[in-house]
Amino acid sequence: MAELAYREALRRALIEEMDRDENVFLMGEDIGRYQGTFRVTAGLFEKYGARRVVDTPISEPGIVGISTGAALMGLRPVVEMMTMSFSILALDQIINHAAKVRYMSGGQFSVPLVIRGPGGAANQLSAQHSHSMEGWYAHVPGLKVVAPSTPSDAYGMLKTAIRDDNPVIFTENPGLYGIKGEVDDDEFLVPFGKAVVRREGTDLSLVAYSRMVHVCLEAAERLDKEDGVSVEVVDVRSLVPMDTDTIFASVRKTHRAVVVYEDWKSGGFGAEICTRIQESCFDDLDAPVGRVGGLNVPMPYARNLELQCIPNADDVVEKSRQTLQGVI
Amino acid sequence: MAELAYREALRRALIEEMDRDENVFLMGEDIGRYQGTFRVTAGLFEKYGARRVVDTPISEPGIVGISTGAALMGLRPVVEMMTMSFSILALDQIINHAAKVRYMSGGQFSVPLVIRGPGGAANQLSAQHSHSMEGWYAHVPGLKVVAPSTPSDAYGMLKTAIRDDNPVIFTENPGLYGIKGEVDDDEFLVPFGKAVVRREGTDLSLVAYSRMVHVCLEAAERLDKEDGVSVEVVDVRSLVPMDTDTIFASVRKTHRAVVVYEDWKSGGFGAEICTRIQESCFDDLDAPVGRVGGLNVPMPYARNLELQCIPNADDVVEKSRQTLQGVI
Amino acid sequence: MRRNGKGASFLSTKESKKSKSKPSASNGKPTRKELEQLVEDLRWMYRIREFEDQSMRAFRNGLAGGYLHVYTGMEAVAIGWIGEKREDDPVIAAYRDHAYPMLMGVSPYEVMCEIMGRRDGTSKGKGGSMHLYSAEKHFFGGWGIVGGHTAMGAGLAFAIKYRGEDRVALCFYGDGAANAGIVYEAMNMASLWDLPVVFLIENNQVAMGTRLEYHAADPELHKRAVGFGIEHERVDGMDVIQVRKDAARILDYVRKNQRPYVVEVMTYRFAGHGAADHDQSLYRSKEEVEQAKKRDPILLLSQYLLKHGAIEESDLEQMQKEAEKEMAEVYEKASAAPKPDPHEVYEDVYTDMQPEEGH
Amino acid sequence: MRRNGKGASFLSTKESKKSKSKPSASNGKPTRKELEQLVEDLRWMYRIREFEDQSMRAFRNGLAGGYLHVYTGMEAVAIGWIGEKREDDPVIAAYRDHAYPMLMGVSPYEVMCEIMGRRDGTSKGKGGSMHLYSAEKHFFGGWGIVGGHTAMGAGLAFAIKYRGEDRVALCFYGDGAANAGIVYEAMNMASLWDLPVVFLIENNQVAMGTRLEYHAADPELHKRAVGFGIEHERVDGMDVIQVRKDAARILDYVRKNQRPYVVEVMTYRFAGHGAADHDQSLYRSKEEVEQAKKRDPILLLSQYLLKHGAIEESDLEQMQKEAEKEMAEVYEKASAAPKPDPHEVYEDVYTDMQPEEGH
Ligand SMILES: Cc1ncc(C[n+]2csc(CCOP(=O)(O)OP(=O)(O)O)c2C)c(N)n1
Ligand SMILES: Cc1ncc(C[n+]2csc(CCOP(=O)(O)OP(=O)(O)O)c2C)c(N)n1
Ligand SMILES: [Mg+2]
Ligand SMILES: [Mg+2]
Repeated sequence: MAELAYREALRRALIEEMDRDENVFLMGEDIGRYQGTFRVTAGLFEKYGARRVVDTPISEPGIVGISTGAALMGLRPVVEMMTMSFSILALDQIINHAAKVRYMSGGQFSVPLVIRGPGGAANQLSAQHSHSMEGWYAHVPGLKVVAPSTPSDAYGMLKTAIRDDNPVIFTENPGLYGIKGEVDDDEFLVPFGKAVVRREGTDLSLVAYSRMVHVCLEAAERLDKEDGVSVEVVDVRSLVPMDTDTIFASVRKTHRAVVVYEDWKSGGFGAEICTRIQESCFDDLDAPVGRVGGLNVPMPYARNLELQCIPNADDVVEKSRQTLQGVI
Repeated sequence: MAELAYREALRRALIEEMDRDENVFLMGEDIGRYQGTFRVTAGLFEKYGARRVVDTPISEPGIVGISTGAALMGLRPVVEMMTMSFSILALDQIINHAAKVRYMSGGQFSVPLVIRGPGGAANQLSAQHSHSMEGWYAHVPGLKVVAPSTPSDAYGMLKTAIRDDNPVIFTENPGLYGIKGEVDDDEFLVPFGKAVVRREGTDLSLVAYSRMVHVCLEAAERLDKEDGVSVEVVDVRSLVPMDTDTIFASVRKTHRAVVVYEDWKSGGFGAEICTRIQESCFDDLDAPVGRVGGLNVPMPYARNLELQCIPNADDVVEKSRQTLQGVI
Repeated sequence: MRRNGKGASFLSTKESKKSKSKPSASNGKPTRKELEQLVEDLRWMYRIREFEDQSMRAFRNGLAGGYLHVYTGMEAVAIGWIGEKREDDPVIAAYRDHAYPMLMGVSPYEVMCEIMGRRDGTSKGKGGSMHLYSAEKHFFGGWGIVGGHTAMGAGLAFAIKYRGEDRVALCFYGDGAANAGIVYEAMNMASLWDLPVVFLIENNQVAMGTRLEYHAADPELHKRAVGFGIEHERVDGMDVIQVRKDAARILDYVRKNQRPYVVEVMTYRFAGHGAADHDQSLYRSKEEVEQAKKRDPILLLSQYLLKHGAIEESDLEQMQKEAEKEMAEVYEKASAAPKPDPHEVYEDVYTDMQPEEGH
Repeated sequence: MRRNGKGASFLSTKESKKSKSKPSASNGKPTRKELEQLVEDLRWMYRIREFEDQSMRAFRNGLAGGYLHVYTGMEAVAIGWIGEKREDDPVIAAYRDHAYPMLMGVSPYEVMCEIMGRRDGTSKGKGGSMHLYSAEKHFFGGWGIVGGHTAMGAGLAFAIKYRGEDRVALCFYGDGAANAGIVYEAMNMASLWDLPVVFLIENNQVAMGTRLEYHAADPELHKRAVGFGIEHERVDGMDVIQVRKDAARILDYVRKNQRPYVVEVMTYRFAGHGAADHDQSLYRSKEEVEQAKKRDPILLLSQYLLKHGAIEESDLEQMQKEAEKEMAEVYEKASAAPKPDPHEVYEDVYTDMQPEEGH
């Protein structure tokens, strides 16, 4: 068992998959000679050369288009978006081309394409660079969408993504790259569509993915200490396919749920999760499904305002207390 | 009181606003010499000339960018997207530029821009041309989003949109252009942020916008006749700002709600409406908030499959009956 | 308003003046083998034209819906280029796509089924007229977003180069599509990375209802390759003999040099933009169409073949009749073919799972 | 892999050879008025450079965050072009945007406040380093999406033309941005509609960590205007005297002819890409930077002014000191300025309403 940072776990997955399959190649801005903005691809240009680690011009639509074309021919491109915010420029290529060709061709073609990169806010990147995109992608049939929260999942799910024959949106988060965790030395895969309970509890279910899982764990800890309530934390991990069974089982046990996501609150994918919970667990619920999302504003630059916008443990604790009314 | 088709009502609004304000101009593909794909701009090129009715190349990102630049200088562009599906190419310009410059400039600039066009499926346009985009836009702070269902609202809300100092996404629907309705001969505006009850009822609230309002009215009629239940239909009209008061008041009266939208079911904006209803009306609800959305597949071409995908009155009746269990 | 551009030049033999291939037809005596191939080309022209008439009929009769765009008038382009490419050279195109897959070996029946939304269609009825595909025959679609497929075209070539294969990717797009920004991203990367792709502009001088001179600052669209260091030229697309020469030369260049190429093929559509284009007078005169029809590819080719004694007048009638009959049968058979089953709606979204079901 | 492009040519006086303006400095005796203006230019160079040093200091000290890109080395471009444009000619630019608003009349204090996220900032602290704006001074930002603002640049010119105003829009963007497809959509429309806009490529020969030769098929980026029928050229951006001449000539051309223009201004950034660019050796050698510094705009201009007796050595030191002092004070004052109030987070999303509040 080695302790790896999230970025190192991703890098290990890339190396193993590139070694395993000659069809796997990397493409993106500054990923090669410059080693990658978040250094996920550090050293890979030197290791695999310009053929398999392709530095591109700043042309997101073109990059995704070229990758999709290559995938239609059977290659397995892994595209890095320097930040997921830039994938907005390529949305037409992603959702209208890569995600649809299988259906439009009646199953003749598949697009084994991975698009990965950090989604969400970092430190004062301001309005144009802080988007959470996973909710939009999860809305689009034909895409799979995952958002691992730990180094081990980052490793195992990236390998699964690369082996998947469908386009996969693989969302990382700037705040996760540095976090460390145990990753088994033996090769393993983490399947899509399986949520995991990160912390067991009986009074309330916190449902989250990506970095917000850590925020929820912190909130759960505090609620335990300060309010004596037992909080369960469900890490959704994979938005499409989504393991609603695990989420519903948790809610049926605790009778209360709060869904937490970093994206703008209104219309975020958390609303879909809330809706599914109340659709399926209505009779089990003792309180409305609560949610905590990012403030509905373009991300401001000033650090104090920015911190206001991104959900933190305080926000989760507060909403949890509301949802637990009567219990505490 | 004249009876006007939806497209004629839009056209009347354009003419009045262009006559009223020299800063208003139209831009889009084939809107001028070719009279507009859905003929909303018929005759306007002849009336106002190439300066104010601008035929463009097929360059959606560029068109929105140029319009936004012109809006920053104080002009009031009304951009037609031949279909809202093509606005995906311009999403970065819309959500990352037009929608954010006010915030990023600390309120120095405003973008009085209207982007209008048909969203949703028509008749076998297949996967790349049948998108409902309003949910994505409604997710983005800085945009206003409206989706009128009647000629009168189309007229009054388009005028409001053109006079609004913020970017407005004005969603029409291919199936609405031909429908007729009374439009007052005297000029009037329909304000944003006011929902309207299209049909009163006591047992169930159907909540919808755009063409789905008509589907709901048909379903309500049938539920009345076939099941003897009294169904209320709320036309949301304006997604941002959204008049949740009217929606909640209806639900508090009927204790049951079904939200209906044409967009893909999973992650559609209807999920946001469901979530808000259960957040605010939990104790008033006698059943989970139901919803009816489009099937989660790229739009198929074959007419029989396509009809399967688009929600119709049968689907709404069926979901309503489920939601009314115990009542009927 | 435009200053620098020349007006949209009309179709004439002059168009091919710039071609670096030797002018055809007039010079040299064709071999028998050449003539045989050209007779085949003529047969194809009739077949495609008849097929398109039947596809329009399907639309009029409510058997096809959506947007339906026929290739009538432009036949020489696809026949010449697909005729000269190698079997495994991949092709990608826009929505005016009925001709390509047929020329590549897909049966007219399968194409017509797709247009009618039938289970026997190339995409099992899910794609429709705009979204034809054949993985087996190396036809990569069939795309509806104007310009959207051009980067994928470069991507096909990327894969060819990655694997060191001896193939050339052919990417067809329209004059209107040439205004989509992604085309220039694709050109830059294709040139930067030496991708063997032909960007083939089918310049029929109009984009839906907007004429070339109102949508392109300089109507010589091939010149847009200059800034990306790509070879480029404008050639004729009505005389299939000339088209074949240019195609052979350019495909050869790309194959040998492993470099992209931008070729602007001047052509004309005799039909409306799509089946729903009801008023062509909004963008062109009857005279313009008549003028263009003087260079109808069928006319040019049949005159040539008659002149060289490869066919007789009666053969023309015969070919036309055969094509009519064949395509009428295709129409009948396709219109009797089964529609997709309801459960198929959830299939082919993913390779290995289904999306969440239900409304 | 590239075949046709020339290697990224290095900065040298040769670069300006193509300029259609007469070469400067060497020929003709400057008037006193000209010299006075050039002394002012030199003062601005020092001020900008000092300002940038302070902005980097703010970043190092945790008073600024995010991405912060300094203009060091490129001063002559903005000074020359903004110096020659008219006051009400609008300007739009990318994220490396500290210099423009200051040159247009925004106080360094307001800019520094914005960089530090303070309420006195140009955007009340909401925009930050990349998103400076001044409606009053006609500065339209300050944009972070590479290439994203270029169509808006054409849009500024669209409004000018629509209203029949006598203004020219100036749109600055980088060599990396020249690969964004939207640029070519904007060029096509600007040419088609005769919009008075200058597309000004600040070619500093690198995009973040990717050198020109790895991102552009042909490193002569101005040539990309050819296909759109737009006048274009490559000029020097280090010698401010030459920059002013070219700027005056080109702005005059655009104003008179009501036509767009593409000008590629060759320059160099002495600093890293952004404050977080820790290893420049990944894309350039120390020698390359040293070589470029031989044409440091401050050096070139001060040599010229010394030669013409407009200043003495001691003036240089004096100017430098003054700039240092001024910007150190700006830093101190800004770092003591108040931060935005929490309630401001909901303001300025819309002109007339607030978004839904709360988490
Ligand atoms: C991005 C996008 N914008 C607009 C359309 C609508 N549209 C379909 S075809 C067409 C004209 C395209 O013209 P051209 O590229 O010249 O091809 P042609 O139809 O002449 O073969 C337009 C505007 C579209 N499908 N996609
Ligand atoms: C669409 C987009 N892709 C990527 C980035 C990340 N990025 C920021 S600056 C930059 C390099 C731009 O280089 P250039 O245009 O030459 O400007 P310079 O920094 O040299 O002034 C990159 C890749 C971005 N901001 N936007
Ligand atoms: Mg055309
Ligand atoms: Mg640069």
